Amino acid sequence: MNDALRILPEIVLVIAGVVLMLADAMMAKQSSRKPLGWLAVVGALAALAASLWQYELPPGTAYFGVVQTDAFSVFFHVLIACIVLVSLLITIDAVKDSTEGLGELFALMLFGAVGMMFMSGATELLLVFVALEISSISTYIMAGFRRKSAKSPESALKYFLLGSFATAFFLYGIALIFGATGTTRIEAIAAAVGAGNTPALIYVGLAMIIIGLGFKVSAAPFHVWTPDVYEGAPSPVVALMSTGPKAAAFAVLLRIAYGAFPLLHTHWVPALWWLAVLSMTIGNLGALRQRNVKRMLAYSSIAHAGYLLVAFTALSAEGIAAASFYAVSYAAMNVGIFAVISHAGEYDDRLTLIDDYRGLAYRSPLLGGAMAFFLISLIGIPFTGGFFGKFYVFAAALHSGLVWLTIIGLINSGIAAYYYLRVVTAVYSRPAEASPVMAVPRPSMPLLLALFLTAAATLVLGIVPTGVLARARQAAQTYPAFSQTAGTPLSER
Amino acid sequence: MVPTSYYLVLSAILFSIGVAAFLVKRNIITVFMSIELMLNAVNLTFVAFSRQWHQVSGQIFVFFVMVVAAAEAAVGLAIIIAVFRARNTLNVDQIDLMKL
Amino acid sequence: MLNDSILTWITFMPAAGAVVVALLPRKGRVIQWFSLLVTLVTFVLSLHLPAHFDYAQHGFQFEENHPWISSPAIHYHLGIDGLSLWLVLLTTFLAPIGVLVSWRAIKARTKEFYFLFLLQQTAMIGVFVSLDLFLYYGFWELSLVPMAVLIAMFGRNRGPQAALKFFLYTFLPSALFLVAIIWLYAKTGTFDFVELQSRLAGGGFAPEALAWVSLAFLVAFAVKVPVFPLHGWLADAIQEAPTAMAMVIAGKLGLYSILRFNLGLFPVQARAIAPLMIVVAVVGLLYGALVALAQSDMRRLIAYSILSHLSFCTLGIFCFALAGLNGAVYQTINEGLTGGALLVLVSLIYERYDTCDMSMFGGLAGKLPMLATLYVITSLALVGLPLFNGFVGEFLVLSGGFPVHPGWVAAATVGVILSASYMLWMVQRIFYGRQSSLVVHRPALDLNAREHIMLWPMAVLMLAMGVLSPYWIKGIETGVGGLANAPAATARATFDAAHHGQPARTEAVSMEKQ
Amino acid sequence: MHLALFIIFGVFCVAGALNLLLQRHPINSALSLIVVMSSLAVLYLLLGAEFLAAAQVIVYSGAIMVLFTFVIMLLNAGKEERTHGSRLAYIAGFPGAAALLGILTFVFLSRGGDFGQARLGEYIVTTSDLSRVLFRDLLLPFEVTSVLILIAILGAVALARKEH
Amino acid sequence: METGLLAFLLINLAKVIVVVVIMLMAVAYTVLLERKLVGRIQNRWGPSRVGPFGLLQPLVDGAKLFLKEDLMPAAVERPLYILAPIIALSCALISIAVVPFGADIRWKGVDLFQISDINIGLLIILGVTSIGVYGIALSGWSSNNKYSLLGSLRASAQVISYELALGLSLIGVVMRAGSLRLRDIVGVQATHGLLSWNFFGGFQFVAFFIYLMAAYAETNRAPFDLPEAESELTAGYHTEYSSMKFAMFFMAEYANMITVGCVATLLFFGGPTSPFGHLFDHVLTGTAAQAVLPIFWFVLKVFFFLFLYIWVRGTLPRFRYDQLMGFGWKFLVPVAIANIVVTGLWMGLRLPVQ
Repeated sequence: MNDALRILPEIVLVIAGVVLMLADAMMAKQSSRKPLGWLAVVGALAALAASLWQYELPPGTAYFGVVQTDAFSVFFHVLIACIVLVSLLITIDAVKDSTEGLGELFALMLFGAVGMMFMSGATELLLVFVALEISSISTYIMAGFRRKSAKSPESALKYFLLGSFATAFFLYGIALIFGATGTTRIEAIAAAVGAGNTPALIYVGLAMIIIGLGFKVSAAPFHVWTPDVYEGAPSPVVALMSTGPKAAAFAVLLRIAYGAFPLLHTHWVPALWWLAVLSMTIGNLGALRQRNVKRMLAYSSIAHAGYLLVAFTALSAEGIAAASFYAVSYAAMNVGIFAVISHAGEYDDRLTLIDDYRGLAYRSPLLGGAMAFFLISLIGIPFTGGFFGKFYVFAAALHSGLVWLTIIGLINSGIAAYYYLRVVTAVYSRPAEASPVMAVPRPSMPLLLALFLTAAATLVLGIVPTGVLARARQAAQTYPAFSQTAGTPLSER
Repeated sequence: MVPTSYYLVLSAILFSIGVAAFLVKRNIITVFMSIELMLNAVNLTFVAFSRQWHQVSGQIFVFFVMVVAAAEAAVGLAIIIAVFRARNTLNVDQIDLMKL
Repeated sequence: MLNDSILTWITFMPAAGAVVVALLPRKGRVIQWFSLLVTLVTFVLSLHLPAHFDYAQHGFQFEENHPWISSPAIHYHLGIDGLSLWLVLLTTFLAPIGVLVSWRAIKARTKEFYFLFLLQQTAMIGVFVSLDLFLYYGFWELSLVPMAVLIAMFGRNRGPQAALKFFLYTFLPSALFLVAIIWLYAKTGTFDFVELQSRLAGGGFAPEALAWVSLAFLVAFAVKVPVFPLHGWLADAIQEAPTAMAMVIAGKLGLYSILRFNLGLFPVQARAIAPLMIVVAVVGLLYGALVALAQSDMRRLIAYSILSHLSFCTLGIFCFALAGLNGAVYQTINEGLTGGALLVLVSLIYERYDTCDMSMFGGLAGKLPMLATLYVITSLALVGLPLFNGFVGEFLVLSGGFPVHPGWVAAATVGVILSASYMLWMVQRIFYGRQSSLVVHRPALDLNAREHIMLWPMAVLMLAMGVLSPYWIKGIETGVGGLANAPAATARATFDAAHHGQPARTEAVSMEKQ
Repeated sequence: MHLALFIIFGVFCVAGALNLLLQRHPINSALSLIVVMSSLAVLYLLLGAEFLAAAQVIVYSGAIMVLFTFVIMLLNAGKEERTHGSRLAYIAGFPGAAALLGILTFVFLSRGGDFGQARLGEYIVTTSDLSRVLFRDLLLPFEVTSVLILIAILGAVALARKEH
Repeated sequence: METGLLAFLLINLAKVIVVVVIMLMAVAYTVLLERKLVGRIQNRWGPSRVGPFGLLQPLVDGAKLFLKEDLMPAAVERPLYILAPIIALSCALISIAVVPFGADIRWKGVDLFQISDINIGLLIILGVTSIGVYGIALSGWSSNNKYSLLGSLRASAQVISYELALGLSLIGVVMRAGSLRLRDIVGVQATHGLLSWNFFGGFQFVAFFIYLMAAYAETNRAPFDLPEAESELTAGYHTEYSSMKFAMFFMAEYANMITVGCVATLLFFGGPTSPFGHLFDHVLTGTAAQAVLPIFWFVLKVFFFLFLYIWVRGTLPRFRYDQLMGFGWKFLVPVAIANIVVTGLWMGLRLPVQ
């Protein structure tokens, strides 16, 4: 029973998903599926409550050491539950009563969250793999859900093919590490590596794992799928998949890198350093020349993955805490902005070019204001979560002596300001006479709720981040090798 | 008696061929099949290492890979069918509504 | 009691007002009246500061210091000294005028306008009062956003482009500025200004690193001032921005920050780079004046004149003489006041004639005598006519700088002459001579009550600052005194302080007696 | 005997894989892949993984690849066209794959001694051995897999359904 | 050592040949049996002219098929077209290799009544059966004929769908035996004869019926013979086949029937064991009797299943395609899962507490 408590949020989500599917099957064919969305929201809320409750549990493992509940995993559980909750609200707002397969869509979101949560808690690579696949496959499917557009299946296809390709690499990496150490448990691997057993096999395996996860977090140069997928997938889904699976994949990367291979940091840190630099630079430069808001945000998400990787490279407890915190703040603002885009585009993404957003603030002050606010947070203007996250990440990096990485990163964030601001100014400039009239539908209750939640979160993270920070720092304590000597980077010891 | 490394090299060859096929082939279905080939190559590695360490978990990994591959196949082929319905082509280069 | 929280009240009163504005209905002039009320209340509250300021005391007053985030150790630390005292006052003083000048000019989207306007107020006041680097950086960056959005939203023709330009110019260096702040934190473990000051004075830091850090600070501030080669955004922004924003866009934030941080935290490095800055200032002074001469658009002319006058302030700062520093701060206030008044006047002309092109005007004085009168007064104040505030500032800067860098200061005087010529030429072209067809055919009324209400206080203040300068100077001096006499980095600086610090002060006082 | 079987089926594998790469008709590629998979099943038997060998045949050859051929037939996929993208792919693909192969082969062969030898029948994993680990130590991943399958079913249904 | 290996190979080869010949003969006579029985069901005689009671009919049929012209339609995909029937027939024949059709009697260390005794025998049968789909699928596709293609699409969809139910239905049996080895599975049914058969004593009758229905679908036999529904698709996937190639498909179908019968016998009806258990062991003690009697029982049981096959074909009408799929997925699979659960519970309750 105690074991089951350690996976309580996941269980709750599975139950909610199954109930939802049953309810879907029992409902009349023509009736509106939106109530199912609210059912899913209730499920997500319950999962959130369960996740928060897990803070009460003493840290420990369950099911023969396959899954672990500690401050780190619970932190991500809470984050993922929140992301799913808000994404569900956005979806309820965006879809019409006639949209097909809604029941499935809601169920997939819940089930996908199960995978993401397991990813953050797994200590056995097998479970990591299965959970990764759950989250990936559900997102592949959701990407293809906008069936009326030819772009949506196309984006699902690209996501699917490249994602599976990456999975194969990830898996090969696991196989090689299994070959080198004879185990797939994270602590056991660490112990085997600690015993001085580091054949070349481990390096190759680790490289492949990084490649595989690099794809999942869309770090350059493994980012090619991101823009197409974001452009084609339905916006509410993008809100989820640009944050949830990414956060989970980062959690996995953290756990593997810091949990299994802390002793090999001299090898993986340079790799992550380059990934971070490439992601930030390619992401920002790529975003500069986009005309489509969703593609632009896709490139921006690549850049943000880069910022997150900077925190990894810091190799300190502060770095872990910063990465965790950044994941939260990125989730808040990115989900928020996709809420706006999804509503303005009415699920079908009628208008996604930046020019289409000209004068949004005139047509709907609320949406325009919200969009500008989230963009400002993405730029990293103070008193928003985006700023504090970035600040914290770079503070951690600089603390570990990564001066150049910090400079590159902050210059990048300066470049990024340009393309975000282009949208802000578009939103606030008078619409051209000839521009297509963008009749923005009145925001519905779920959307208002979603906007409120994300905006409040962004603001709170920027002004009083103390609570989340404390949790993030607590999460970082999970990796004792790095937290005991918080501050002094491993490389200097 | 065969050195385990032979099996490993064989799996590496298969994996590399899979990678090459993934990049070179133009038909979506074949591209997908090359992913399956890669997964199979990984499976061979797992089995070989499982024998070397006398660890059953390696084989169980393979078992899971199979399940996952089956799930992926179901979803992937459904996606391929959806794409084909929308675009009436299976050529990777013609699936280009969105510019990379 | 009030002393313990007055700065918070002043800083966040506009922000609270902004929140209320967001909730007010878009009906009638409710929002305008409310904003006016908020800005007036803020101004009245800010009058508390000079009234209770201890002019004898160096260091910070009205301090508030509460821990905000434990790790990284960020404090909510506010406080003002003589340097920031009048700048806060200036900001709160200009705010109601900003509301009034926008009264008619902003017709649509008033809610957005006043929301952002009030937010901008908070950000600016916050910059002047925060003593924690993190908090400071927060307000500093925050001040960009409402400004940029307002320019984009209410810009005349190319608003979005101007906003983008403005934002990027100021934001990009801020990124490096942030690196520098974080670096300082990583090395010292504090963001607190006072603590940092003592730590940095204590030494033990790599000189090259400090040089880079101070440079990052300086560049970020210099762009905001703007200092000569970094001024690319200025003309466009002033031309496009709504008047209320154009009034506050340049000058005081950057100059204050240079004084506070570059001189306060990195005196050695600031002195090292001073020669370069002086050259840049003089070049900017002359360049601005010359380009202003060639402008046909009133706003652009004013923009370049602002560049020219602000370079004067930079010059004053980097001479490191007390009189020069006093003058620089004084001139900064003048610039805010006089430049602002001029922009208001231009906007009134624009409201009446829908153009700022000087070639369209002529003989306006006959038609709008009151406006012409105020325009002339303001112009004279700007060119530095004795009795007006501009004179005091310019004189202080020149007298403070001359002993140190006679050649460059002499060159700067040329700028003063040029400034007089383009200003007066502008007045002549617009108000005198034959009435142009536009002026003849377009009916226009002279100033109305609202316009009188907003212009006369400014005019009176110009005069008051011209004749009663010691009242202001005594405050400023407590703030900048430490900067000029800062621990000598070079024999040269010591020499300057010893020989010119005291005389400069007497000079200044004696000058007022004239 | 072991070596002979290994060589025979190893060659089958590689030949099948190469055939997959070279054939231009998807159905031929699919059949070559079936050959690879079935040969792999034999190799699993050689390595003592009986259950996996059977599962390989049932799941891969018998289910997954049937699905593939089914879809190929359903969509009536024709011969592959050589299009503009493929040249770039050739330039990037083959060297990349070759480099990967080179690295891996080097690692495997240079440390070949560490891995020991595989003898026929020396280490046979029975189904009950497998299940003992699967249903105890790895029970949770096994259970979680059901979610995966549920998702796959949901997704396949949702995606392949005809638009009304 | 060398001679031992050689002898081993020779004996095994001999076993294989004998089994294949018997199998093919059985196939031929199953065809005859079917024609006769269906004839009787339809109130006619069936073949009766060639030989006594038409007993030589299969030989004649075979000769006819051999002698016919082997047509090769122009538009077919040649290699696959040829490969398809080979796959079909070989898969049908391979599965018999793991079937123990007699008692476990060894001579020179070789199991006489089973070609190969593998730990995972049951899985091998399932695996080989699943490969058999390719025969059908490829034949339809390579024929380049829409009826063929439709037939093969139907067939493959049907086969993969029902394979699931089929596999699930066997799990209960496997759980009872705790092994996938067919001899072990038979072994647990040997003790009390009829009473310990899985069908009766093991309470696996639900599983048996699921298996039976799924197996009928797997072999594309009535009432699940949609892939070759002559009224809709001429002859389905083998429309374009003639002569020997057609014969191979034909033989594959009947071989599969026999395999199904064998598996049903082994898994649910005690295989080659006597229905009376060891009751009469003391009566017939000779080695020959002990060797032959199990075979007798086995053949008898298999014959019963063949009879059932034909009986069903003669009696039941064909399903509609959607009914077929619905039946498989919505009825058989859930019931099979329920069966597993119930069996598990039952076994769990009976398990001694440790």
